[in-house]
This record gives sequence, structure tokens and C-alpha cells, in this order.
Amino acid sequence: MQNAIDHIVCGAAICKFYTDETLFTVIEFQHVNKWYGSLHVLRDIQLKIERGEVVVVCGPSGSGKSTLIRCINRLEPIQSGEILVDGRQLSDPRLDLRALRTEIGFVFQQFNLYPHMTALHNITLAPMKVKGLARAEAEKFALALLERVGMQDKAGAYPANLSGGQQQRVAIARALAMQPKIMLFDEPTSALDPEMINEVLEVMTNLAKEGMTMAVVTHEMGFARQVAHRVIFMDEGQLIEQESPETFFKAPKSPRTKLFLSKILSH
Amino acid sequence: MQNAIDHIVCGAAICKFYTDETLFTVIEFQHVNKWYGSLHVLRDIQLKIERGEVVVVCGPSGSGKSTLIRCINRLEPIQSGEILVDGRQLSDPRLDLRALRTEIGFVFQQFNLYPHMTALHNITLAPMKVKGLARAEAEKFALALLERVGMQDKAGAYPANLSGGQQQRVAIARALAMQPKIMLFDEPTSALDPEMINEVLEVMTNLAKEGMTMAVVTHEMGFARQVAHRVIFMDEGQLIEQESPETFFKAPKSPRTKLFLSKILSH
Amino acid sequence: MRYQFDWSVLWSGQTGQWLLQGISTTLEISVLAWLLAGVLGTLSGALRTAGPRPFSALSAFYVEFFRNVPLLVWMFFWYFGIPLLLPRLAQDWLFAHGAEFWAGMFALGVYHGARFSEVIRSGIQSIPKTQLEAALSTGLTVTQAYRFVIIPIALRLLIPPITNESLNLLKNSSVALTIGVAELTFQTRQIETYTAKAFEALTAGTLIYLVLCLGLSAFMAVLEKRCAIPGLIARVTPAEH
Amino acid sequence: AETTMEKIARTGTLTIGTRTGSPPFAYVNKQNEWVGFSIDLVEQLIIPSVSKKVGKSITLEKKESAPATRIPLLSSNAVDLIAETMTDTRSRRDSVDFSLTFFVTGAQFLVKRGSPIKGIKSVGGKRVAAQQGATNAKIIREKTPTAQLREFPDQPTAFQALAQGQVDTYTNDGIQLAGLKAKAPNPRDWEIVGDFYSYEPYGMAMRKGDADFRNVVNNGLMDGIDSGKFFEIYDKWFGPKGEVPYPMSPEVKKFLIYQAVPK
Amino acid sequence: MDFSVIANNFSFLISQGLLGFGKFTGGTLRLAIPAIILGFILGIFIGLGRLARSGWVRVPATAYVEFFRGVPLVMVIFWFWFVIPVLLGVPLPEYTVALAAFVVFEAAYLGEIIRAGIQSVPRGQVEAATATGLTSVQTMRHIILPQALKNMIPALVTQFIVLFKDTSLASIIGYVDLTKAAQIVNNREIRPFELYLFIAMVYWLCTYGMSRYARYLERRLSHA
Ligand SMILES: Nc1ncnc2c1ncn2[C@@H]1O[C@H](COP(=O)(O)OP(=O)(O)OP(=O)(O)O)[C@@H](O)[C@H]1O
Ligand SMILES: Nc1ncnc2c1ncn2[C@@H]1O[C@H](COP(=O)(O)OP(=O)(O)OP(=O)(O)O)[C@@H](O)[C@H]1O
Ligand SMILES: [Mg+2]
Ligand SMILES: [Mg+2]
Repeated sequence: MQNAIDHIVCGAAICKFYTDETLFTVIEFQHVNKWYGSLHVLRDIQLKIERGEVVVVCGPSGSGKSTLIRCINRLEPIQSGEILVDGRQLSDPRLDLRALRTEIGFVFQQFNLYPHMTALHNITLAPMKVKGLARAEAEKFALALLERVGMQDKAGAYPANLSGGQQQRVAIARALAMQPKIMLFDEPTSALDPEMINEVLEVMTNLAKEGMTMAVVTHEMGFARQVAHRVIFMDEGQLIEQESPETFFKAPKSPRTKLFLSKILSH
Repeated sequence: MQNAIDHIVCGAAICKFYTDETLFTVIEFQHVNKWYGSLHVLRDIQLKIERGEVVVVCGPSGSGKSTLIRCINRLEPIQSGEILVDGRQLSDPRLDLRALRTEIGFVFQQFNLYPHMTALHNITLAPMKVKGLARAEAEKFALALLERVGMQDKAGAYPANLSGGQQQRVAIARALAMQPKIMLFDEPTSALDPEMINEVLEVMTNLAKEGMTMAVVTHEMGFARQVAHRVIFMDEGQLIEQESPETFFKAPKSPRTKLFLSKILSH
Repeated sequence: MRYQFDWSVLWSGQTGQWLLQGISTTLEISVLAWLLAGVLGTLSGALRTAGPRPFSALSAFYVEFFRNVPLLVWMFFWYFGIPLLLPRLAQDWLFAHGAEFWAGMFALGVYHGARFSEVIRSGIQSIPKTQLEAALSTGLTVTQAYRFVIIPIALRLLIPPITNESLNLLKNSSVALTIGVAELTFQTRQIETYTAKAFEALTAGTLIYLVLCLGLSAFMAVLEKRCAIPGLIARVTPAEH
Repeated sequence: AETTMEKIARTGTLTIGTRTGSPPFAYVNKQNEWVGFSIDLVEQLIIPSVSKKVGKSITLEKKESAPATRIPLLSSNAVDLIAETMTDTRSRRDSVDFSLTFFVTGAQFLVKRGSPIKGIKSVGGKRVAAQQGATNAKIIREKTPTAQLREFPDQPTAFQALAQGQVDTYTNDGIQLAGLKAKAPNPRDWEIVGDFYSYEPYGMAMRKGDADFRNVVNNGLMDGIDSGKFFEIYDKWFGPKGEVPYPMSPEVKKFLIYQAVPK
Repeated sequence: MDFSVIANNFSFLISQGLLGFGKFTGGTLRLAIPAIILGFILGIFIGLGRLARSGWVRVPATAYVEFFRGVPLVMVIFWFWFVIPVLLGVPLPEYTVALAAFVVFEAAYLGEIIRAGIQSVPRGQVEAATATGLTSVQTMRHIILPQALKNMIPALVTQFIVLFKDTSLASIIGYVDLTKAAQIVNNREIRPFELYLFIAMVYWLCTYGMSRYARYLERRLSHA
């Protein structure tokens, strides 16, 4: 454990940790379909995300972006197709779902911090209960993470007393506390006041630079341009386009993508 | 009334209607102070808005932007100083506040459409109840307004069945239905999905072009740059800066403005 | 005929003692029933939101059946109906040890357990689903997520409606007079029959209930403030009795 | 305020408070009719007397009363007359007026056949059911304080408790116990034991200080005794073929006749 | 167990006890329905009173609610049965007593529901109405009340169920409702288990029906 902390705390080391290995698919969607009742929300999705890759998902409201990434850690079940995480099939009945989830960090639009716990306690809960870490050790690690997201001085604060941006940074630290191999973000900045968006994007950018595998649903096109390796456009449950940011913004193929970009970029 | 409808419906005429007169101050803040309990939210505000002018107000969260514009139609009382609308003192006990409010349209961040009424009925309610218009007349006018905001085909829809952007456009039509001389907007696009922001900004831009006097709290800097005559920056209840958009974005004076702009423009 | 007030009936003779006995019986039966209701309500409320299918169905049945029949009927049912189903020995023991008290206690506890269950269920359901998802996605089990996240939040949110329900339980203990439990309302009536002073007797009883209820709710308000989670507004269910 | 006679004249009804579960004085029979000895007395003796006095026909209205509620019912004007099994006592005469005595009995115990309880001496330590607000409870409290008294709001709940063995005995006036026993599903399971440990003359209660009404009620009863109608009604309920056979002793008959003063 | 007692007395229990047709003053529904309607009307005044700006209205309304929420219903029934007639000097028939007690008692709870319903309408709605120049009365009538009523329907139905069950307490004063009818039959037949189980089922059917309806309304309204 001590080792792991050192890894996390010095970002560079982490980067090494992930990129030393040869490129390797960590998330794979194979012909995935999902319905809510009669609503077909994911249509034959095929998608691979490689280790260390940062993928931005965008698309109109209701197009299935949230559903897509929520399927990865099985917050939502799928009805057909297969999702593989690190080579393991999610549909496998012998799969230890909890262990898998500890490898996947999830950050929500609405932060979802536990309101009755301090920032520090929010972060230490899972390491203590799931990994069985001693309090002292968990707290040491949590403080390191808080420092990393620039929140070291707010360890004792309750969520209600933090601004949106601060809450989201704590939520990121909480997800990192389980030392995940993959981080998923569902519109992490869209509930934030504009001045606070940057502080969160900065934390995410650093994480990406350190080599974390990330799937990010967001409309922050600046972030997509600068940080993403690939941008995915979804519409009506379909994966319409996946391109490098340059191609995506300069020469989108599908007319739907063009229309969407024109709406979202002009203001 | 028929006359008025014609005016509104053909934008150009309206433009004339407002700009024929010589420049004239419609809103004036004289040393305005406001407290919430012990919190000093407006500090010695001095501000003039001319007829036909479009003013954008920006600033960090909690700086008092909403409070500032809500004082104009007395949704909030002030504790010292004086606000004049069209030369009339708001503190004057003989002032007919209801009549004044009909001259000021207000558009809210959360739309605040009446959920139990159709779009059309939302718009006709006040003209019928306040101005005593007959239903037929009120509806004719309302339909013209709906067309103007591009919503003519949704007259019979209930707010719950409209997207955010559509709701906000109906809300703008509702405010216009009282033929206000001034329109106030409190973050009209910040509760919207990104693809819908443009459709609302477009309506607002057209309104501005027709010569409506507008005060807009927004973080949409593109709108400010293109449409505003003046941009105001507030912080901690103080009016820090008021400049033309060019000066404001290129050469802000105060360091606080610079910091804010750096946060908000970089992503 | 003019009514002659005579407040002295409240302290002359045995009346004072009767009132005290009434208060103590009311409190005893309420506290015991409250504990029973608490256990039943928490169990069935939690099972209904998260339990395995047969248990949640059973809980739903329990809640819907007991909540929807008047307490008075339950009083008769537990007092006159249930003992007949017990073995003779158990009956004898029960009858020798204040059966009416226990029947009243069970009627009250089981009935209010069903209502507690509803309060607890709506409390748990008022916590956004994403809160549970957040806990699950850090690798906590469902049980752990409930134990450390959902229930602690729910409990705080539940203080006001639980207080309300507890007061209802206290007030409803008065229905036990119909099966001869000598609680406060019973004793009030007793005073009245011995003295023929209805007004005075009822005033005394009413005031005592008011003091008990208002006192308890003031106490719970303090507790609520002490346990409040910053930024969370309480009030889960509307008033109901 | 309005006197009772004025009220009756105005409304055309006499409202009585009576019981739903005290056979044979007042109870609801299998046809779900509200009948009984007390009710017959009112209908056949008192109503004619009242009608004659006010000069128009009067209808009878019945409401339920119980020991604990009857005095409040009277004082709140909800009823004009209590006609059930109410014992005339001196302390009650502080709050209400009574008519002539129309029945005489005394308290006894109803037990399961074979019970060790034989009378008021043997109820010490036993669970004794009584009606809340009845005279018996008061007397037991005074005479055998060691008895565990359980008070019930009305007779049926008390009997129910006895039937289930929740209590060892139920004490009430002998005649009521006899009525209860006669109406019970298995009358032979029950036994009435002990001497009268109290003297319970039943009277009809009225609001205090309304002499006119009391006279009208008493006249009705006396006319019935004089004409023999009273004894016919008695026979209907308590005669050999009656609901609860309970022959009238010569002493009681003499006492009743002596109550009827000359015209 | 012998359920023939139910068959033999079915019509008495249902027509006299539940509906109120028969020789006795009684009927659960005959009491519950007017009590619900009148209680609701009084509740509107209490609820609006609780929200009034003037302390002369607000304080008494609040005291009213706090008082009745601190006292058992049985107590209130006794007050109306024994004391109020003495103070007023007029007799009250048990139907009036029971009705008055329920209306007065339930109004406190219904008033709270109405208040909560009004307060559940977002502030923004009032501001929007104000900003277009509607008067406060117009705002109340066209904007707040229609929405508030819709919001409180589920709570109201729930409270109506509670009231329906509470009417069983009227049996204490000799009102022949369903519970009292069962008691009367039981006095004669001594079959408590069967009788009380039967009326429990009758109550259950009525209230469960209402609560299903409340659920349905809740679901339907939440979609809108
Ligand atoms: N639990 C649910 N039950 C039924 N339908 C659902 C559920 N969750 C989402 N949906 C529907 O599935 C579709 C896709 O939803 P999803 O949340 O994935 O969209 P999204 O792209 O994330 O949109 P947004 O940008 O608004 O978050 C939408 O039409 C939505 O209404
Ligand atoms: N009704 C109120 N009572 C007490 N304090 C209030 C109230 N409304 C606003 N405030 C406080 O007044 C200050 C200014 O609020 P205001 O809403 O005007 O800010 P703003 O600039 O519009 O912020 P935002 O961008 O978040 O809307 C804030 O600190 C806020 O917390
Ligand atoms: Mg989404
Ligand atoms: Mg604001």
C-alpha cells in the first residue's frame, strides 16, 4: 500500500506505471444494445478504449451518453452484446463486480458526496471498508489526494460548506482513493458555475497527463481539443463518429455532427 | 391595441418606436445599498441604463448580479439609495407598482413557466387579467409573439413537454406580451443544455437589434461581445467595471476583472 | 341548568393518584409499543426498499394490511381475538399478567410499526438514487452502502416525521381505554364518573397530553438541530396522524 | 332555561339513554331491534303519561348510554331520561333525580361453573371484571381491596373477558348476570354465586330539579303498577316464559305497590 | 372458527354499520364523507391562516394546529360529547357531535397539508406572476392554488384514509358505525375473532382501494 501511495502522490511515477506496458484494450463494447422499456437507448455500440487513452463523449441531450458510460461499471445492465473491462466479461456470473468497481472510478454530474461526512471521511470510507485499510493509513492517503486536487485545507469541511467546484474536486479524490485503473466522468462540470469549471478541468487534465485511462462525457470542447485522444459523438443511441480532436472539430464526417457542433460552438 | 400588435409583429417598426426619441435614461441606480440580514449584497451601486441600450452584467457567483436586476422591478426591496425607472422613484409610496411591473419584462434562469397552462395560456394570462384584453385578442397577439420566438407550432404544448430552450423562448414571449419598455434577463441560458443555448441567444439578439432596452445577467461572453453596448462586472456587491465590450475584454482595468475573465474564457 | 365548576376534584381524594397512574401507564404502553414499532418499521421499511423479493412482498403485505385497518379494530382483535389462538397455558399466563396491557401494546406497536415502515421507506427513497450509485461505484457492497451512507442520511432526514409518528403513537395509546387499559384517558373518564365533573377532568387530561406532546416535540426539535446535516432540509412526509 | 317538559312538547320526542348489551333490560336482539324491560316500561307507561300531559303524541328516541356516560349525557341535554340498569344511590342523587324504583336486585358474581369463587369473601387476589363507573367497582374497592379489579367500558366487553378467561369473575347486579347468562351461547357453563353484597334499587334518572318531568315519569310508573300493566311487562321479560325467568318475590311486589301513592 | 355469524349478520354490518341505513344512528361512510368535505373546507382557512402575514390571523391558526396535534382524537370526541353541549346549553345528537369532533380535529391536519401544498409551489412561480403585473389575489387564484392542489392530492387522499379509519372511534359515543355494529353483534354471539377479522377486511378493502388510488394519482401527476 505504501508503495501505491507513493505512486499516486508523485504523478510522474503513475504515468510510468500505466504506460510501461504495451497498449492494451481496457474497455471494449461488443454490439451492445440497451432498452429502457421500449426505448432503445444504446444501439449496437462497438467501441474500444485503450490503456492510457482519454476519450471524450459528446452529443445532444438524451442521446445515451450517460447510459453508455454507466454501463461500464454495470450501474446499468445491458440487454444484448458484451462489455469487457480489462478482458473480463461483465456478463460473466462469476465476475466479482465489487472488485471490478474498485478498479473503475466514477465521477457524477451532481458530485454525490455523502452529505453527512467531511471531505476527508468521504474519501476514506471506501478504502477502509472495502480494502480494510487502517484509519491512519487511509487518512494519510486521502490527505495526499486532497492535496493533489488542491483541497488540502478543506479536509474537515462538510459538502454543504463547499462550492460546487470544490465538491467536484473532492468527488474526484474520492474516486481516486480506490486507485482505479479507469476513471469515468459524467458531465463533471455542467452543474458548476462558470468560474469553477476551470479548477475541475485542471484536475482532470493533470490526471490525463499522468496517463490515466479516462472516458469523459462533457460539452467542454476546449478540454476535448486539448486533452482528448479521441472524441466520440453520439446521437439517438448510436455512435455516429469517433475521431481525433483535430479531425472531429475541423472535418466532421456526419451532417448530424456538423449540426451539433454548429450549435454548441457558435456562442 | 391593434396598433401595438402591428408594432411588435414588425420588428422594424418597434425599433423606430424606441429610437425616435432622444436618448433618455430609463433605469437609474443612485447610491443603492442592500443587505440580507448582515450580508451587504449591494454596495453603493450607481448605474444608468439608457433607452435602447443592451447591458450585460457578469461577475462571480454570489456577487449580487441577480439581486441587482431583481431590484429594478422591486422583486427585492432596497434599504438605502434610490432606483428610478423612467424617471419614477421606486420608493414613492404613490407609485403604481403593478403598472410599473407591466412595463418591465423579466426572464428567469429557471423559466418559471406556469406548468399547469399551455404555452399560449402562459402568455395570454397577464394581458387578459391585467390589461383586460378579450381572449381572442390576447391569443392573436400571443400567437404573433410565439411566431417571433420561433415557437408558433407549440402553442398548445405544456411546459413539461417542451425542451429547456423552448421553455425559455416561451418565457420570453410571455414577458413581451405585456409590451414592456425594458427587458431584464437573469442568466437566461445557464439552465440549458448546450445545444439549446443558441436558440435562446438568437431570440435575445433579435430583440436587441429591434432596439429593446435590455439588462442581461449572463456568462455567455460571445453574446456580450456581439450584442452588448456595455458590459458591467460586479464582485462582492460592488460595481467594479463598466466598459464597452471591446475595452472590457481586451483591456480590463481591475485585476479582479482580469482574474474572472481568465477563469471564464480559458475553457 | 348552570354548570358548577369545581377544580378541587382534581386534587381531592384519589384523583391525583389516578392521574399519575394514568400518565405512567400511558408512558409505559407507549414506550414499549414504540420500541416494537421501531423494530418492525425499520425491518420492514428497509426490506421493502432493498430486501429480496419474498421479504419485500411480505413487508408490503404487513404494511398495507395493518396500516389500513383502524387501530380500534386491532385493539379488539388483539385483545379478544388473538388469545383464543394461543395454547391454554400461554392464555392463562397472559391473563394473569395484564393481558389488556399487552394486547394494547401489541395493537399499538404493530399498527404503528406499519406506519413507521412507510415513513422509513419514503425517507430512504427521498435520498437520490445516485447517492447509492456513488457508494457502489467505489466498491462498497449494497449492505455497506446502506449501513454507512443511506441509513445515516435517512435517519437524520427521518427525525421530524418519526417524531410526528411517535407523537401519534402516544396519542393513539388512548384508544386502549376501550379494552380496559387504565391509561390517562381512562383515568380521566374515571375521575369524571366519580365526580361528575366532566369539564375539569377532561381539561386535566387534555393539558397533560398537550404537555407530553409539545414537550416531546420540543425535545426532538433540539435533537434535530444537533444532528442536522449541513445543507439538507428535512421533512420527508406530510403531517398525518 | 327550558324545562324538560317544554323541550318534549317542542320537539315531540322523548330521548332516553339506554343500553345495547344488558339483557333483558335493554339490548339488541337477533333481529337487530333495540328492546328490553326498561325500554318497554318507557314505551308503554311513561310515553302515554307524557303524551297525556303535553296533549300530543310523543315519539321515543333511544341513544346508547353506559355507566360512565349516563350522567354527562343527562347534563349535556343529550338525553332526557336514563332508562336502563342504573342504581339509585344517595351520592348520585347529588347530581340527578331518580324516579320510583322499578326493580330491585343486588350485586353478585358470575363465574365459570366450578370456580372456587363463592362470593365477595373469596375474590381476594382474584381478577375481577366490573363496569367502569358502576357501583360495584366502588364497593369491591372498599370491601376487598386485594381483588385485582379490571374495569371495562361496558358489560359485553367485560363478559367477553370472562368468557375467555381473561378474568376469574365478573361482578354486576344479579339480575344482569342472570340476563347475561340466559343470553350466553352456553348458559349452563355459567354460574351466579354469592349473596347480594350490595342493595341495588334501579330507578330512571333525570336532570336534577325538574319536578314536573319527574312527576310525569312517576305518574306513568304508578299508573302502570295500579293497573297491573307493570306486572304484565315484568312477566313478559322475567316470567316463567320470559327471556330471563326471575319470579318476583312477594316482598318486592309489596314494595312496588307501596310506592304507588294514592291519586 | 365459525363464519356463519358473518353471513347471518352481513346486512346489518354493511347496511347499518358501513352505510348507515338502519334503525340506529350510524354508518361509517355517512360520517366519513361529510367529515372529509367539511374538514377540508375548514382546513383551507386554517392552512391559509397559517401563511397569513398578519399575526392576528397566523398565531391563532398556528395555535389551533398545535393544539389539535397535541391531543388525542378520543379526547376531542369526549369534549364534544360531554362538555361542549353543557357550555352551549343545547343538546347535540351523536351524529353532530361525531361530525363536529372529526371536522375540527381533521382540519388541523388538513390545514397543514394545504399549507405544505401552497409552500410546495416554487417561489419563482410567484415572482413570474408578480413580474407580469398580476395582483396577489390573481396570483393565488390562477397560479398558486391550481398547482398547490395538484401537489397535495396524494397527501389529501392519505389523510382521508386516516380519517376514514378514525371514524371507528365514534363507536365510543354509541354511534353505530362498522366497528360498533360488529360490537353489537359480538355482544350477542361472542365470536370476536371472526367478526373483527371480517370488519378488518372491510376496512382494509376500502382504505387499500383509496391508497392504491392515491399511488396512481401520485404517479400520474408526477409525469405531468
Ligand atoms: N432510468 C431510466 N428509465 C427510462 N428511461 C431512461 C432512464 N434513464 C435515461 N432514460 C432515457 O434514455 C435516453 C438516454 O439517456 P441518457 O441519460 O443516457 O442521455 P444523455 O445523453 O446522458 O443526456 P443528457 O445530456 O441530458 O445527460 C433518454 O431518452 C432518457 O430519457
Ligand atoms: N433571499 C436571500 N436571503 C439571504 N441571502 C441571499 C438571498 N438571496 C441571495 N442572497 C445572498 O446574496 C448574495 C448575492 O446573491 P445573488 O443571487 O444576487 O448573486 P449572483 O451574483 O446572482 O450569483 P449567481 O451567479 O450564483 O446567481 C449571495 O451571497 C447570496 O447568498
Ligand atoms: Mg447524461
Ligand atoms: Mg444569480
